Amino acid sequence: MVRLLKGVFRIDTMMGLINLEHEHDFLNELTYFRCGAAVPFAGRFRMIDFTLSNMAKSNISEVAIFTRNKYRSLMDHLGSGADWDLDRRHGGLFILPPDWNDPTDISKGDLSHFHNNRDYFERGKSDYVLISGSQFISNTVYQQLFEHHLETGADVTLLTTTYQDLLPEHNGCIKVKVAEEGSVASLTNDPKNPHVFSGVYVIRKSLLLELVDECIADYKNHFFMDGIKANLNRLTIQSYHYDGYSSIINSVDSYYRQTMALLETKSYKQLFSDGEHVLTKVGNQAPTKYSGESKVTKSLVATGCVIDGEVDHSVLFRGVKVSEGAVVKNSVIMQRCTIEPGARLENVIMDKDVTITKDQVLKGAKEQPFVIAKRRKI
Amino acid sequence: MVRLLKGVFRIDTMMGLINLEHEHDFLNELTYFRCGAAVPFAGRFRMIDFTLSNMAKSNISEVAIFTRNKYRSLMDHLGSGADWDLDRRHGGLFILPPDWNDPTDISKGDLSHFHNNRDYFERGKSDYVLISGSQFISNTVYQQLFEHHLETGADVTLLTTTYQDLLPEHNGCIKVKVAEEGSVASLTNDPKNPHVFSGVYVIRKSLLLELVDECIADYKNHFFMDGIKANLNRLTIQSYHYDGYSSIINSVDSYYRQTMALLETKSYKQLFSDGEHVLTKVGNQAPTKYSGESKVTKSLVATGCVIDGEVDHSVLFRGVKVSEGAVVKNSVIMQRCTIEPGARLENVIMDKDVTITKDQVLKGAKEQPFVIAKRRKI
Amino acid sequence: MKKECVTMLLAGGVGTRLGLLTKNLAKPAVPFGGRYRIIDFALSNCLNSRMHTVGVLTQYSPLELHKHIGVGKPWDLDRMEDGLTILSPFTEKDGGSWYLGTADAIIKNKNYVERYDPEYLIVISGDHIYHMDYDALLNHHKEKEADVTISVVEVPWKETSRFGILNTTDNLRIYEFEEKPTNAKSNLASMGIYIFNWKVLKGYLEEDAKLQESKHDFGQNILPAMIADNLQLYAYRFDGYWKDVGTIESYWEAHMDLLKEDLSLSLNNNEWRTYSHDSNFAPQLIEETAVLHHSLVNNGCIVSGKLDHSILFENVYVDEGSVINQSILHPGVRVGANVFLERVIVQENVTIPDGSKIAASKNEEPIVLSNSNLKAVTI
Amino acid sequence: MKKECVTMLLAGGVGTRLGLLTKNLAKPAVPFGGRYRIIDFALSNCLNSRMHTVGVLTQYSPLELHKHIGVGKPWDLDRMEDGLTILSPFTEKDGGSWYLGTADAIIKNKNYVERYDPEYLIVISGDHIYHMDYDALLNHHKEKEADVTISVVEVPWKETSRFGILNTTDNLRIYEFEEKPTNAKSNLASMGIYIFNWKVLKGYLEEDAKLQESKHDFGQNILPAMIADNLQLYAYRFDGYWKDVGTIESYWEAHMDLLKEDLSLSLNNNEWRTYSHDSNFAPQLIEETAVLHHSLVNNGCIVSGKLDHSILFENVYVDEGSVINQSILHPGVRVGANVFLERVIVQENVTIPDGSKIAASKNEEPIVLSNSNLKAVTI
Repeated sequence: MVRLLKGVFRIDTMMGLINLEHEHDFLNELTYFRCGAAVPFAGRFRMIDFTLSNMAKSNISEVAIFTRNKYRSLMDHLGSGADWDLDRRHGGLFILPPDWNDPTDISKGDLSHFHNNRDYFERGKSDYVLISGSQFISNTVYQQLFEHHLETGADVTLLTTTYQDLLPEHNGCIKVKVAEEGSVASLTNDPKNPHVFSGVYVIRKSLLLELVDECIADYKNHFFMDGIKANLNRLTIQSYHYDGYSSIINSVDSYYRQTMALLETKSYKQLFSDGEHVLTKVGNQAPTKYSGESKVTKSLVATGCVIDGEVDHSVLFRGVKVSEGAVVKNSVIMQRCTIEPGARLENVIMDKDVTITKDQVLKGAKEQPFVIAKRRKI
Repeated sequence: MVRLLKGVFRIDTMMGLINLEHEHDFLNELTYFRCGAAVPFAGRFRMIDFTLSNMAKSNISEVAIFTRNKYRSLMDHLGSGADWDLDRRHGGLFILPPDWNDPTDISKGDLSHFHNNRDYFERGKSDYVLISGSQFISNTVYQQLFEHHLETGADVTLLTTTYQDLLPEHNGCIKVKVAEEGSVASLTNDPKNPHVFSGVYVIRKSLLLELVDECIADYKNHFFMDGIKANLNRLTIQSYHYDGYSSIINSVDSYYRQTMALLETKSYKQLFSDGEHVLTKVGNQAPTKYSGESKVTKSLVATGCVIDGEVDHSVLFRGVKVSEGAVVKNSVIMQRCTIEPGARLENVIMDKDVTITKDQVLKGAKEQPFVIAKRRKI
Repeated sequence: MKKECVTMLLAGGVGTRLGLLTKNLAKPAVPFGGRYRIIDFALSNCLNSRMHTVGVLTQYSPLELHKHIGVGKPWDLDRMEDGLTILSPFTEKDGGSWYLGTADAIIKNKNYVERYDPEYLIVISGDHIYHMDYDALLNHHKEKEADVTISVVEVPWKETSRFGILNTTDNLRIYEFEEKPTNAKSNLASMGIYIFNWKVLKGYLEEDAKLQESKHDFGQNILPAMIADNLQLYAYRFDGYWKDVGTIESYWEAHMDLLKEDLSLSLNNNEWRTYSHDSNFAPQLIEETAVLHHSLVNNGCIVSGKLDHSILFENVYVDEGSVINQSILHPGVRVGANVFLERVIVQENVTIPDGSKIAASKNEEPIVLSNSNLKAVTI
Repeated sequence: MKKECVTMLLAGGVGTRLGLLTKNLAKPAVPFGGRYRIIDFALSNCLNSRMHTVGVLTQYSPLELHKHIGVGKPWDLDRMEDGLTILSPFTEKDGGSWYLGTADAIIKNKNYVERYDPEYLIVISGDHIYHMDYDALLNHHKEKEADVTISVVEVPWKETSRFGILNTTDNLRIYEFEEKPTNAKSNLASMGIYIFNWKVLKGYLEEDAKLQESKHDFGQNILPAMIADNLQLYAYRFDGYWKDVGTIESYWEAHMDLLKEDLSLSLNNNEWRTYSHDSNFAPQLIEETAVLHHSLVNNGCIVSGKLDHSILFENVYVDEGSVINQSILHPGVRVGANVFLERVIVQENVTIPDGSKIAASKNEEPIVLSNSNLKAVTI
């Protein structure tokens, strides 16, 4: 039993699984060479940091990641997991790229990850699995979700949230209709339902493996759709409502919008409440240096920047240089970009190591920011 | 300049590269699910440990590994590189699986690794690259090879050794004919030449990248054959002779022979000279326990074993259990195998987690040991 | 950052009664069991009990000990928010002083403890051999709503005079503590493992610190004062294997215990593993002429002789014709040919020449062999 | 395992002249430069100079310092064979004593040094701000075939009376050492960075340890004795930026230096990076109303006010209408609205209420602000 004396839940009986299989490479030029989970976000993080930090801060001590393509930069970012306190003798971080060689394998989609990593799941000591993608951005811990799951005795518990203002990015999400006491009545794509499934859910490991086997035997290719949603009547599925700050990012549009949203002090303080909650790869940048000529307003600025020019309503990642007379507006500028004197950028998303030469002018639209691939000199 | 005051060579200007691209999966059942470099060897190591330890002990602080298939167990084994003191802020260990997405890529063979990791090589600060495979087993440091390379001013320097008794495994190797002062006159497959190229060589990084470009432009697929051997006349190629203990393992036959060779005290002391030279993944096994009934002779035994039976001329990896009345002869028994009471094994190579049931008898031939895949119960 | 429970591991003892074994080495750093050091047992208990906030109090000859512990990696105690912290003596604005007793060592590190604002403080010692779940102990403490819980073990009645004996009521409430009583009323001996409610303990420690004549020791000062004040002290019965290896005889005995088939403490217990640093020596080479019975042997050993009831740490050679009985050979020992050892503890890197005979008889204390006494003890 | 060179980093100083800054903190652990601690400069120099065997000598209030250093991971000093070792005071069989002086601290750790059997010993200090290649210093030492090499820096002639001054011949051989001379013959000041031939040094240290009246200090005892014996002592000129941040004034000055455009020491120098622990705060949020000039700002800050010539460590908030001039705000400081600060050093987690005015005039020492003196210094 996981319930011990006096309401102490042993969250170390639950492992984390970040399943990237069915996430699209949504960010055009920025996802040519990296998966969405590895896209830089919010000035110093990568998309996956939020989910991974939530798991780490929940005292989940073992996390596995399913990934199929473009995972090199993800691996570079995550390293041994030490920066998330996940380089452990017991548990730790397991990145599971598709390196398998079973000629009899008939599994498809994310089911092939489960199938080919069956040993891994069977060997582990966890009784429960918390499954998540990387596109739900939030700052939380999963203790209460887990307790809710145990208390209701459900087969599966989904983390849901409500967006009063429905945005285009919510169209791609599964909407939840809840019956009495949190029990899930239906899972649809109803564009008007504001109750959104976050992609985070808890399931007993033995049930997970059972459903995986059924799906594979039936030539299915999507564990959640085919194993859970399709069995809505057979399984008892609970929802747990999360009401903290969150956003969903699955397109250039939502990436840009949700980035800019963080310039609002209230959103910033909500997403980054609790000080050092969101963990990321350790850097070694000096504090950002503002010269006598700098003019910076309403912006998010990482360390290692040197700012001599003007920056407004923008996000600067680590080590960006904005030279004298340069102007950056409504833009996202990634690591180690250099904006030379007199250049002007507006509504631009710029991947890392780009140099914008003297007096260059680039301007995208708010509805369609101009995305520039890495290591260019323009 | 790398030569400093008073003959101090700065080996930190050289990086290591372990190129597994052209190594065969030579060990039948044992390489169905892992590459040759990850095959367990000598009771507690993996093949790659020898090369990697030589690099680490030479104070080479950055090592990259080219791997294409079946690298999962290699990744598990190497982890962050901490066990080889290679988890560094500067340099460290880089495992480079084939995760690349360049539609214009025309490179083949190991050249596609070089091509797709060009950024990586260009970013690094090393001036020289020491390239090796994983099949040359030795205990050495590369300082003198590097000094020789610098002193002779050669373009490429090959590490060679001489086997007075030529064995089948040497047939697959390149043989070296040396002219005056170590200069390489020819590289052939002459079956009678005892001077064998170890697969280890040093080259200037800028020249390496130049030759890579030439090879790719010419639709070649093997860097050493097409970039170096084919340019024997154009390049100045030196040899550096290594005369310590070594062996080459590229077949079941040579694996078994070279394992058994280590039961000779002299070979054992030579390969494992210098105490803790050969580094490997940290384990946590208790010392091996010999009961009142045990009878062990001429064998190599790792920790964590519990021995109640008889073991002769055999190698036991970590955590093997030999029960009362069981007999193990001329065999290699990998991690966590259990030999139940009364079972008899002779000339067997057994992968990990195998259970041999009570009174079972298995016998291979010395010339053809019986290889058993992992996790069986027989 | 608040933590429910902080563990303080006392590792500063001089270990005088271990003689040569602790000449330049803190007692918790003494090699044990073929690959461990004594402190590994307490640290592994912390890992296995999920006690993640551990202060290790050191003072005596700590160089090897600190090197061994590092940031606690083998015990998963290298953690971002808490993990392992070494607490050596230090000076402050008004000077400093050494740790004067077990209680003094804790109160001098009040700042460390209060950083975590804990409810409970567990005090354990770095020189006992045992497997114990401190979490179960903590649960017992909570269930009893105790101020203090002391872990106890039953000892044979005839040995009670060697221990601190706790007299309890039927429900294990402690009403008396007797240090080495001649006529014991109970055979429950204190294991030196305590759980305190931190707030309660802090008050007593601060009072005790003011007392000039106090030894600042838990057993002698703090616990008696608490019993006198009628606090809720409870005993927790531990029924596994437990050994204080404070003398050469008990150090040797504990090793012989490890060789028993039916010992409740097993180094091969996968549910309760004992962690330590791993060496990088090759597997042991057992030669044609070797005979090994009832023995533990570690990596890097080359054995051509005969072992019986003996323990070889890493990198020990035993040449042909030698007979090693009931002996413990520390790392790097070289035993020549035709040597006879019985009841001998050989220290690190000692080389024993061919033909040497060194033996302690059954009634004697086992011999600790170092380069300094090698000639003197050879028969 | 033999190493050519062992580095001993002196980090035990009390830093009395830093007042409140070192009240509960060793001087090397004092925050510096917006994200560092003072000791990071010496440790980063070790990394960048490839000095891999480093003993860090600590004694005074080391809890934060030890936590910061750990096993040296940020400086790549977590190494198997050598790396970083913290050397705190300890006891031995015959008791123990505190480190009495710089020389005493070294000889008490003779066992540590001799484990590596080094040719050379580098002694550096944990409380200076500079970028220096110790390897170049070592090469100079070898070229001169010196017994001792002392790194020196030219200071303005009018300030010579504040330094230890070395008088040298034209080829930099040292023939005299004057502590704070009134009429200096040279303006070459010792930086407190020494290379010794270990064997030579060991002899002097052992002799010095016997002298009751010695201060056991390099500058006062060891070096004068060596000069008197006519050993080969050479000076090595260092011409980069170097600052001893031993007083509040100099600590503040060093920060203002960091804001200069043309300073030879740059925190953004990719060829000579300064390493430290990284925090996990979000990027700084610069609000609509913010004005930032000549300032350094770290992660987690929210700035709505006006900064000029100021340095914000991580997680500092400056509310609207506030003006911060020539000030240094340590981690977690909260500045309310309409506050005015000039020449103030605000310590960790201090909250400054709306409308406060705190300023030191140009001739005064900058004010160090803590919760204890907040009310007293508000104008």
